[in-house]
Amino acid sequence: MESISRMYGGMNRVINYEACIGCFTCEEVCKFLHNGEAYITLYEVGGGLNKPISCFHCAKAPCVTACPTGAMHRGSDGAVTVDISRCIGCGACVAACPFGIPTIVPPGYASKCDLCEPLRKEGLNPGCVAMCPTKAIVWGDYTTIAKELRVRALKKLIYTSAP
Amino acid sequence: MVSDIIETLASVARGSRSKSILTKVGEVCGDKLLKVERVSPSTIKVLIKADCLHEVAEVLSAERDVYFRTMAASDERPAENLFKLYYVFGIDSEGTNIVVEVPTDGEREVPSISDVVKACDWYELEAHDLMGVKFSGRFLKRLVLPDDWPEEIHPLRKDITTEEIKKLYQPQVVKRAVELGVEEIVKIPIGPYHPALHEPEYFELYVRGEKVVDARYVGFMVHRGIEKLAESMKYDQVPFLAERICGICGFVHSVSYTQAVEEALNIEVPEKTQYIRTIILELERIHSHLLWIGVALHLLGYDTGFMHAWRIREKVMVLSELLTGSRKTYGINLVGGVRKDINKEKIEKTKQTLKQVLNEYKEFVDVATSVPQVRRRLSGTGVLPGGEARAYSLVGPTARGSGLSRDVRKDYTYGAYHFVSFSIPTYSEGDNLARTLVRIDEVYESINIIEQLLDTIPSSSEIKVDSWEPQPMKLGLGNVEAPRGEVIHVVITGKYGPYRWRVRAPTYQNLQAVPTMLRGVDLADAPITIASIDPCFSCTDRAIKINIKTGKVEFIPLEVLSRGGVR
Amino acid sequence: MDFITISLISFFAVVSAFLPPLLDGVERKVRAKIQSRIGPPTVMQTWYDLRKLAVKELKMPLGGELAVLTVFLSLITSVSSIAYLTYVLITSTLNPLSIATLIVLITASHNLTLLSSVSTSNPFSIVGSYRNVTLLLVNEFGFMAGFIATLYALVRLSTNPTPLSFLAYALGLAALIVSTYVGCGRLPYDIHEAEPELASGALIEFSGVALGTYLYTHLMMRYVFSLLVAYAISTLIIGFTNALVVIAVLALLTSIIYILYGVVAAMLGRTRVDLGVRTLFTLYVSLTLCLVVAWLFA
Amino acid sequence: MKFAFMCRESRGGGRGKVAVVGGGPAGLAAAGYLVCYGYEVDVYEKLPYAGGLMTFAIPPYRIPRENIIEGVEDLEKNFSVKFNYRTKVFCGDKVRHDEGDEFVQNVLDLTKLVNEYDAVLITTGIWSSRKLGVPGEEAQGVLTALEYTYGWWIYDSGLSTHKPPVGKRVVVVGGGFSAVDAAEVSHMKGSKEVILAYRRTIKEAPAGEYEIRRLIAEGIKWMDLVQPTKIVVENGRVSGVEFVKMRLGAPDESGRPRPEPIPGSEFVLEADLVLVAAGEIPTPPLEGECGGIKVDRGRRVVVNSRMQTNVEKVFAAGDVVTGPSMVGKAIGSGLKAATNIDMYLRSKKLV
Amino acid sequence: MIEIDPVKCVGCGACVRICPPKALTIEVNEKETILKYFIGRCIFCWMCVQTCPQKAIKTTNKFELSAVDVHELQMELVHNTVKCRVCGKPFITSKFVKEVGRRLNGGFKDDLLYVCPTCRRKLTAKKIATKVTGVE
Amino acid sequence: MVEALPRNGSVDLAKAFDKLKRSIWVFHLNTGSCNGCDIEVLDVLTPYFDVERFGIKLVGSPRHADLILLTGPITIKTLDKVVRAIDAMPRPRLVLALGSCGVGGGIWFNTYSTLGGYPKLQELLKSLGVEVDKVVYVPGCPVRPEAIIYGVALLLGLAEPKVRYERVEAVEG
Repeated sequence: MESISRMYGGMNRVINYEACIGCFTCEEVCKFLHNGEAYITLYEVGGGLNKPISCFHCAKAPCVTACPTGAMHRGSDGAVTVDISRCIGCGACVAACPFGIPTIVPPGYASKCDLCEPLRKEGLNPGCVAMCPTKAIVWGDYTTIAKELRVRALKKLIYTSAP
Repeated sequence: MVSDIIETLASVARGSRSKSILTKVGEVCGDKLLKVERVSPSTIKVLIKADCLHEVAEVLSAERDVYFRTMAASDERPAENLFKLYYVFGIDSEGTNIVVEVPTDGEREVPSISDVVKACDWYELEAHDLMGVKFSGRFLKRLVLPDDWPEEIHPLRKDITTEEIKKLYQPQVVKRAVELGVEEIVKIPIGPYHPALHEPEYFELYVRGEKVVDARYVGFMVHRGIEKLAESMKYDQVPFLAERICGICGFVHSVSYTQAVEEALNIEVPEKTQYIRTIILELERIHSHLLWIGVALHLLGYDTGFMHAWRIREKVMVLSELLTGSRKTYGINLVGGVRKDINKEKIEKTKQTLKQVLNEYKEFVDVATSVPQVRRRLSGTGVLPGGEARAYSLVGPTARGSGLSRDVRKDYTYGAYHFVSFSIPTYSEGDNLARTLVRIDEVYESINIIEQLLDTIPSSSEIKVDSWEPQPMKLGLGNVEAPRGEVIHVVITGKYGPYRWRVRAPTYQNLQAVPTMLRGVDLADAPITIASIDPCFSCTDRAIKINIKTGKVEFIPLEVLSRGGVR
Repeated sequence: MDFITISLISFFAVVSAFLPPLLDGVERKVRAKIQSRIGPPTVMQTWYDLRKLAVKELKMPLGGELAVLTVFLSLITSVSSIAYLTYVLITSTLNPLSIATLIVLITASHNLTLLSSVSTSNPFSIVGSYRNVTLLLVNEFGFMAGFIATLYALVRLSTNPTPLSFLAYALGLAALIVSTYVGCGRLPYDIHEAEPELASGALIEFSGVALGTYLYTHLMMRYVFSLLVAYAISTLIIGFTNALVVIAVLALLTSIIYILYGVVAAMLGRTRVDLGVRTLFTLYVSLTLCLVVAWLFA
Repeated sequence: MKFAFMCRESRGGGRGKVAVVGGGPAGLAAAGYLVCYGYEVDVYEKLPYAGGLMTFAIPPYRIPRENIIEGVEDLEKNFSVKFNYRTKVFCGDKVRHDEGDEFVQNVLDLTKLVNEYDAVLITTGIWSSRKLGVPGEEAQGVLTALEYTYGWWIYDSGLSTHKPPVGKRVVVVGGGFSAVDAAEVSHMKGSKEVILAYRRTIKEAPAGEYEIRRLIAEGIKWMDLVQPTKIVVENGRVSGVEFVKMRLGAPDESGRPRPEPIPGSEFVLEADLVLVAAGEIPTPPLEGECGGIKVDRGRRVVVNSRMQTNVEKVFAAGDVVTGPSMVGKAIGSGLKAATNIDMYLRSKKLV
Repeated sequence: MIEIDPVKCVGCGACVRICPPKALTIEVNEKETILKYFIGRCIFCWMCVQTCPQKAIKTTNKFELSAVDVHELQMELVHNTVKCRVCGKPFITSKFVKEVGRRLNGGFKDDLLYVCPTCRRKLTAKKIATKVTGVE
Repeated sequence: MVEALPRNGSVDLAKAFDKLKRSIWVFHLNTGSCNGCDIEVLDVLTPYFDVERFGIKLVGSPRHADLILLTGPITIKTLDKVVRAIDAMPRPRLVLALGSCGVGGGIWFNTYSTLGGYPKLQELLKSLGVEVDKVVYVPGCPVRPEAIIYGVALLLGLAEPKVRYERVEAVEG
């Protein structure tokens, strides 16, 4: 399991878009936790439907590959984070990310979701995960997520097929 | 309750001195003392209510080995809804800093402590000017900002940006200079410019006959808004800004800043970095002292001495360029390390040059000190007794010339100074000659220190830490013994750069004692007396204007005085 | 007074007009050597400076017409003092009247420059001038005493050379040298003007032609003072023989003394006005006392 | 939902007592933050459960109730937040009746809370539906959307025995989330025909095109560009709604085209149940300017940048400040208010 | 002064962001991205040299930098601007796109590199929505 | 009272400028600099660089000066003194803006208490009717003594400028 977790590495957080109701809770909580910078933001995908987009902490993260200084790196816990002391603000991660996640913030550093590192250090869940009213955002290692998603799929099956 | 607090105080203390002092603080404060913590091995933070600040100041200033080091006002309204005042007291005998943290909401007045701690006078005025903190029990006036600055703008507050300030205040001085200033032109056609000290500087001297009766400092001409600027910068950009606080001793500021950040963020710096920093610091001391000796001789009219002092200094400048790539404002310092290594070849070259410098310097000092006018005009003038020096918490050669054996290199050791043995030249006369001799002796010591360091410098090539993590709202202190005295920087860290950065240059401390030195001095010796503290006005953000009062007020620049008195 | 004498006098006067800036150039070179520098490109540097000042704009202080006028007046007096001095020396018409005239001319030229600085009402120049006045009050006394005593001793020596009168001559010469040195406004007694780098005290308000004239006058005065000393020394050594020789020797000796003064100045620091006055006063009084004693015994 | 997401366990109070009036998303988020920073928090809720509109108006298939209950229980058990249910807080004697007041057993005076606690946070939300303002609105069978969905929830959970009506032909007036939810609930509860009537087109509907299309797919009818002019009443019971057809005009201040009635195009739609979802109005626990707390013309509580009202000790957050909005926005403003309460209380102690 | 190699420089702007006195500035307009270097404000700290990920900046020993007109002290390096394929906003230089593509070894579909970050997010959101809800 | 009499007409600026080539007196004006450039200015006077070789002399009054060495970013507190000092100079008036601060405001170009470099001061001077005959900008932080000497040479037309405005197209690779 450990190896699979390593392989899938970054997939530490999964957003269940079916459960998401687009209520902006994650965005607001993130904004609150990061001094007004929201790392998970909702975008209108059409028809007045808003869905959150945030870093996927990809297994083979292009931003890590493109970063010339190693500032963008994968931590031991699987989250892709920025090392401020190394970041030069070149914007390679911005250009490389297929999802357009990192941004350059003043005074010139890359900034992106760190899965609420200070909270995680204390053994807590990231803010968006903890506060999501529909539990649409799941966080954990690969096995937990897989199990959780399976349980949900089953529940849904029962719920919808029941009379 | 009170006993509990005292117990906590004792548990965070570093040694017996800090223990007994903190106990006394606990006793006077009682439940007005809110929190005590050790923020770093050498720094203890004490949070007290403003009501008890005056009592604490009394207790601390009564101790023989406690000196007032600096005070920083910080606008922490975004996080705490409060302004914070950090009074830094240092226990010299133990090397411990006691940071007295006083919160205030900007409305209520904080008791002024400038009556018990004389040195705090300017700090309070500056906090009033730039931060809008109010103080009770003292007269408040403008110190840093121009007279026509709008009352309600406090530039260092977080809720106002540079752009907004620029929109609200445009200097109208130009109009004044040309239209209204015509009369003034009669008085000061050349302005406040003093070519020998090379900074705009103002003192107001009140003179009866030949003797200076009183002196007042009017200045802060060089206020460039450094601290506000730094708040919008990255951690690694600020060292360059810090170096440009002063073009003579800039490196001390960048080292002090980096040390403060390293202390706040708990960064272990490689040993070689410490060595390199220390070597450059001492090199800077040599060039600065030579510069000062030259300028002092120039003020005394002995131009030949000035030329020769600078001739010797030029060798040091070339050496600096060899080691750092720059003649001054070396730019090799970053948070967590330095950018340029010192290799074997450079070590050899440095040693050679230093030997030459030493020989020439000896010869030069012998000749220069034998010039009759130099001796005659230095001894017995500008006397500052040790007691006054203590009251003003003077630093550096100025303090050492008055018999206080204070030196940050020994008392609050940093860098690689604990690897070398050196002595601290101290003279007890307190006159201009004593201060001169302290500096002359220090050059020998510095050369000695560099030679010792070069002999033991580690051969590793690790000069910078790999990476470090910024944490917001940590307090760090960094101190360095600059050529002019102790420099102390207070840094409160932010996410990407310093949240608040308070620079305290040595001149800031020493200049407050200059009026005392000037009292009773012959007018002609006023310039050399002012220069004897080695004032660095750009460090202090300030300048001097001379105003001689002979019945009516006149304005006269320093250099006129250097030629003699007014009848 | 034949044609040759007149032409000699005028020739010497003209040389004297051109020599001071050149000597200043040499002095600057020598001083630079002492300070291990190269100094000005040529000894003509002071000339170039003056020439430049002549074409620059004259920024006039308000009510400064008087100042400019006095500057030019002092130039005239200093030129005439040189001319008259040359005339006196060559024709050997030294008598109380001519000495008095000389002293009046020299002092006038000195004080006119001071007057000009005072008239600008700039506090810097006023302070500078007052300082100089303070110094002059003492120095003028020493100068007169020294000058007269030396001349008198020279006359005595030529008729009746005794060790005592030689001593009197030496004492007088010492007073003359010190007083002329101080009169030249050199370190440590340049307290009214100090180095050009500093605020330039008495001359602070001058610009362009006025400044040039002032500086030129100043150099002339230095030359006059050196000339006096040169005369006092040369007369003892070579006596009065040929006017041409006198002129040549005087010019040479004056130049040497001028440069020597400059070298001495480069070695010293600046005194304070009270210290300076006290020193000079003590020196002059003791010299005069010695002189009086010497005369009494002679 | 873990409202106390900032900490693992309670820090045991001691820093002060805060009253939160209203246990909706804003209030709960604020309570969660405050307990993490060592405050004792009492929540006053007029309903028998916490969660506010999140629990009582948003249907459970959107936000599962157990998620909210879990969070509330976490607050109650692990962080010892005291929930005072069925308690309405109001300022003054003349208590205003809002929707959802059925369960109120005791009424507390706001000024008393202000005196008792170190700080008070008002997060009473929007418990009053806006009326259409057409004749016949008081007739039986005309309900507000909020009333209807809320009614079903309390019936389903056994809190009330009163079953909301199931209509044969239901007309829902409005295009927002309340309207959509009311229509869907009534459809699910067995209404034969549900018509959603909106005065603009589907593109302008605040609930979003996607949601409406989803309802249409489920069998709900959509009718746009119509505005009710009259409720047709028969024997005190509703029998239909008279609509007028609209057309889109020039854009108004919100940027959406302004609908204009086409004169003479009136028609009547038969209905036995009319659900009105014309928006909600904030319901602060006070009337007029009681206690010095300022309220603007739309009954929104006036706050400064620190979420502080005119009264130093009283803060406000959520929909009562902003007007109807999203759950997330309410949570965000609740958190902001909570930090400011924390800052306020801390700084008061230090100075 | 510094010299910027027009071959190596990709116009990423890292030097601009580290430059303490903001002597290096970058101006992005519809057509071109101009990297401006104003010697008159340069403090010769060489942070740009140290920072440049392309090693495109070199130091020189020139000190005779005086000029009669302050505008003579301005150096400009002109890059092509890439406009977002979706919204048409200029956002990056063409060389930088190529460089990032090279670093990624063609890690994902190339044309996505020519889309601005905001549009990339929107595209992602749309893709997800399509998968989940079937709405186009 | 000092009044600049309308005498500019009587001064042949070109001729005077020509004379300056052999003798140029400078006045050092610190407008809030960090001392770095100022110390280098002193450095050029001392034995190692010794600009007296070129007939350059430092004077203590702007009235005597031909050239102002302006260092520093011009703080708002020094502004009126700076204007007065420049106004006090006789024509031809030359300015050497030294260092990053003097040329472009340096690291302080945009703080609340500085004007930000000589170009901005020049605009002010123009609006006040104070004319400056020639300006040379000497960058450097601090400005090297060699650069100061070169700057003076450029000012007097003894040397050619070595930097020019450049606009280079990036090479696509």
